[in-house]
Amino acid sequence: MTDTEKVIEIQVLRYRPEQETEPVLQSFKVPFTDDMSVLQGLQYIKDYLDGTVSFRWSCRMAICGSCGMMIDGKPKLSCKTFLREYYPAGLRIEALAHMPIERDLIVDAGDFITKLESIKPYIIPKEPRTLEQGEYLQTPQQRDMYEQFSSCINCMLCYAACPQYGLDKTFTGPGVLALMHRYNADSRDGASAERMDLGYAHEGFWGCTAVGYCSVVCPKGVDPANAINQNKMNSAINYFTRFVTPKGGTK
Amino acid sequence: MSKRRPYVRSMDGWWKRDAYFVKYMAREVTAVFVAAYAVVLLVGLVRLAQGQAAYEGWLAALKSPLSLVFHLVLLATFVYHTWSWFNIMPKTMPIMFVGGKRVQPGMITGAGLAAAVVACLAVLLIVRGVAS
Amino acid sequence: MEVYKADVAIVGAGGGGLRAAIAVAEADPTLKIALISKVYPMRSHTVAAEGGAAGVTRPDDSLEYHFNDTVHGGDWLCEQDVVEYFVAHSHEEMVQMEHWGCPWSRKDDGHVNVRAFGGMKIERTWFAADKTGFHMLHTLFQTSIKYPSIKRFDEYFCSDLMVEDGRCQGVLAIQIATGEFTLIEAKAVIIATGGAGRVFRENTNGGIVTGDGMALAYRHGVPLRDMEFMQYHPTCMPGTGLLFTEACRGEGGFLLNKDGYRYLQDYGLGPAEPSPRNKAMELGPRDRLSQAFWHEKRKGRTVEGPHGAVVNLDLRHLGAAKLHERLPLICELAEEFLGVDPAHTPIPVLPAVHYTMGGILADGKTASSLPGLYSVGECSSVGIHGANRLGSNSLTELIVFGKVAGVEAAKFARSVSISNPAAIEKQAEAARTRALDVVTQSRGKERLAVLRTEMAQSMENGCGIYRLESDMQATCDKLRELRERYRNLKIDDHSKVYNTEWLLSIELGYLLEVAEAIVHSALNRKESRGSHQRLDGFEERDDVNYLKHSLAYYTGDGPPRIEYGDVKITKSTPGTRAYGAAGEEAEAAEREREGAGND
Amino acid sequence: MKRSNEPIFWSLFGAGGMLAALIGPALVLITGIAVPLGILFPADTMSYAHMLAFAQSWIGKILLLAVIALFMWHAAHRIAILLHDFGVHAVTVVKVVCYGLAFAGTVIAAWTLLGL
Repeated sequence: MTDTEKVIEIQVLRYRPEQETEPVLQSFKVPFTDDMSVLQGLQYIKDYLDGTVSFRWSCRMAICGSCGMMIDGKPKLSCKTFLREYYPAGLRIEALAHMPIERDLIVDAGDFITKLESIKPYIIPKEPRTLEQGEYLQTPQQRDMYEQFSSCINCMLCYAACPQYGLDKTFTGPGVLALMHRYNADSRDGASAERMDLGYAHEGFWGCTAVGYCSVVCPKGVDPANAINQNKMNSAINYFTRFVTPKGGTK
Repeated sequence: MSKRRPYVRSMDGWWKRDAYFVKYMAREVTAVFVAAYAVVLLVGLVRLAQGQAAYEGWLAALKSPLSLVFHLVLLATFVYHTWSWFNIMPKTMPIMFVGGKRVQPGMITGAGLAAAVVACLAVLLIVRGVAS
Repeated sequence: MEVYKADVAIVGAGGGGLRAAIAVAEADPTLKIALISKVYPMRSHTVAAEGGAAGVTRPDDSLEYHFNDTVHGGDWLCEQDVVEYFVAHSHEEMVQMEHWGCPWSRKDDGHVNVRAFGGMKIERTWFAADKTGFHMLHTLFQTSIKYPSIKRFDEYFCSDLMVEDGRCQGVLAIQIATGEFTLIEAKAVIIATGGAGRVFRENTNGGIVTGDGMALAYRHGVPLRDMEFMQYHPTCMPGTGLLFTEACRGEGGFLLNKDGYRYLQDYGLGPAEPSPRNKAMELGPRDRLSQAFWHEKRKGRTVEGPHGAVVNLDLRHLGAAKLHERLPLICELAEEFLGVDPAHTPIPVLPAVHYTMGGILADGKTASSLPGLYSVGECSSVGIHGANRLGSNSLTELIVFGKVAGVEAAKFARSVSISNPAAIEKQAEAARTRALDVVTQSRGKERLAVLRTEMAQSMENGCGIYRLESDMQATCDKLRELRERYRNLKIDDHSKVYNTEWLLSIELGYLLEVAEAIVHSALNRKESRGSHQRLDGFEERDDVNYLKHSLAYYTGDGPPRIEYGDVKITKSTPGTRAYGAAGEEAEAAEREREGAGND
Repeated sequence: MKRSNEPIFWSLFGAGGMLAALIGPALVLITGIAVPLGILFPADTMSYAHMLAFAQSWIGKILLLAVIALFMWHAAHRIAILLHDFGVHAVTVVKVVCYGLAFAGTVIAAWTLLGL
């Protein structure tokens, strides 16, 4: 360690179910350089200070979605948050809010995955096509209708930002509803009526109260609040017109 | 035997945890003031139906300092309601294209706020016009 | 111990594993598929692939061109029959991805757009902005949810293969959340665990890319083929090694030295023209570009940055609008990690380890030498990349051979039954003890991170862009020493729930063995070919002695045994690999020669 | 999944919110500040005669009912959510009380206006 190297205090919320009954803060002093991410700070701790500190990470470039955590109370990807922003005050790192802590900075993602699986997140084609017929035609503008919502990396920061999910776990939540909208808005897909069965329920779009923080914390510029709230209008129209339209909407 | 014991954190006082949540709750609380104003108007309407004396009692009450202060607070919360309403509006609209270009959220908010200013001015001018 | 009976077990749920799982499910919906991954599928490293996936698309392109580009690019160390199959099936698999919803970038008329890529004669790289791997992975993962026969074991860490009666009959996995073991019996096993880039210090790979599947197959006697060929990607972020996609150059980016000079023209890649020409300058193959960097550095013509020598990737002339449409992730990375806006400032870059060309020996149908064991993707050596992979061939490899692996494994699974469940369970018990021993026997004082760091540094020293016998020998010795010291680890964590330190220790075991296979294969190959370049008297390609695949065999505690296998040549005899103007001349000459032959 | 009947309340909430956002500040300024203070507007702007005439006209009836009722429905919906946000989980009770009050206000306003 050279004299010029700066040292920052990182407080980590520890929870080891085999040792602790509830989470406790543990403080570490970490030498750092200005280009070091919070993730690199945690790696330093694990490598050289305490090998028991546990967290998920992989790509280091904000695309795999593993390393979301609460950094000074804000949901962030630790790989693209930099230690220098917290110097000299230091920082506090906790597991993502609103989800059960499995261990240290690792949350139980099971609920998110179950919800993702529940919305039929795949193309159910409007008009089936064989491989020999080649690709579906889709103009750049048609692609723009859903592309943004397909950029979700499933990092769950939006769930940690959504108090409605925190208060009521039956709410499908921002990320998954944005993905539902992604498929509904895809010109190749023809199954929005099926998916909307969930969308029209309280567990769907109506569980949202337009807090909007999900869209603020999204590291990929997805706008889940928009995906959800623009569907409230559709749902309302469908609600009132379902008896007069020929198909009657969905149930 | 699994040693898993997922720890669920409390949601108590969640709205104090983040400035964003404080702002959200402030927006939601404006509803209390909207309700209060609706009640003031409803009382005025009922008094109007009860006759001139009753109605003028209501008018006089409006002139009390307490009522004036209360309405100043109401005005502030209504302005905040207007501001926050159009701020969240881009989230509630489908993605729109004008001339092949995506309409940006800031434009929707800006248009909404401009519409509110125009509508308020129109109301003020019409009321003034009709009254004089 | 919990036992799950599957028909096909797939280890790894990235692009290759997911595509294979879907293929099994479509081939026979009655087959039970166990899809095992140490991370949730969408965290797999396929997610980080940026530029695109190759498939012949344009009317002026042909399968023959794609074949030639691939084989020449691989310096003729490719299995040419497999390459033929690959190029012939690329396009339909890309269309399949489109039908499944992959948001490919489009032309105004609604057709899929293609972009230029290094070493490719015609534009044939399908792309979804610069997040192609991300979109392909999520499309495959979400599509896989459609199939009820796919049972996922998310966050299950594979600790061994079960081999009984001379064939692979399952895997042993640790449920990371509980630290408990599950034996997954399977009639066929597909390994799809990705590469081993983390054996090197500066690399583009995610933390999970630790050669797990390679080491598992290797320990059971399956050779690792062509492991000396590690790809250095020429444009990576200093310090972290993160990738700036080749598409930066495909879209027209320049590489400049400290004088602002497009130095690639000095290395047989010119002439320098203002807009990108296929197979020239910045669109040359990755091995050549990384080697040119090395020479520039030696000549003192690179820029000195805080993390050593760099050159500049100049995208300014593309303009902000195009950059944000075609390369949004690159803009994001440059801005957030380096504070550089590529529309106004060139990005400092250097070569870093990117891709493991070699892998588990597999035939053209992805079968290994161990019956019942298949492999696909970066962990596999099905034989299409040879000594140097062309950018955008690997994403396509995942889906073309993922499907093949699924179909073949399904076929095999239907033809056999589990032979001796009791013996397999006994074997699993033994494997469980071995895995637990990593922690319980760790009474030494060696720190995991120290061993890992020493390994990575030693690999960089010995198996860099250019290689010397003395350095390689030093790395061999170092790895032997590290394998010794690995027995004396000090593990802090003795708990069960999410004990990531335990898993990191097992991974280090995998890394060390794969690293040994790499450096010994390199030391034994006394020639220069593709990404394996020597400076100690073996500077030339030697087709007489080394137009051969190297095969590294596991020998337990000792160093690997290196053998050689033949290369399948069908229609392209080894010639000169030339790019730029020289490449065009060579092509013209070849056409003439063939024309003469036909007369 | 059970379809939510939220669209009914959400539509009323939205209409009231939009109305309040567009003209709410102007209304509060007129009825609560300017007229009581006798500034900006003629002294008799809200005189009994004026207001009675206004409330007896059809357009006046509609406008008054719209403002009072929609503001109430808007507020009722938000207050119901607010209570939920503060951790009051008796969802049905909260809804019955909030929407019940808005409904009562609407009926009183309508009844009064019809009687004028």
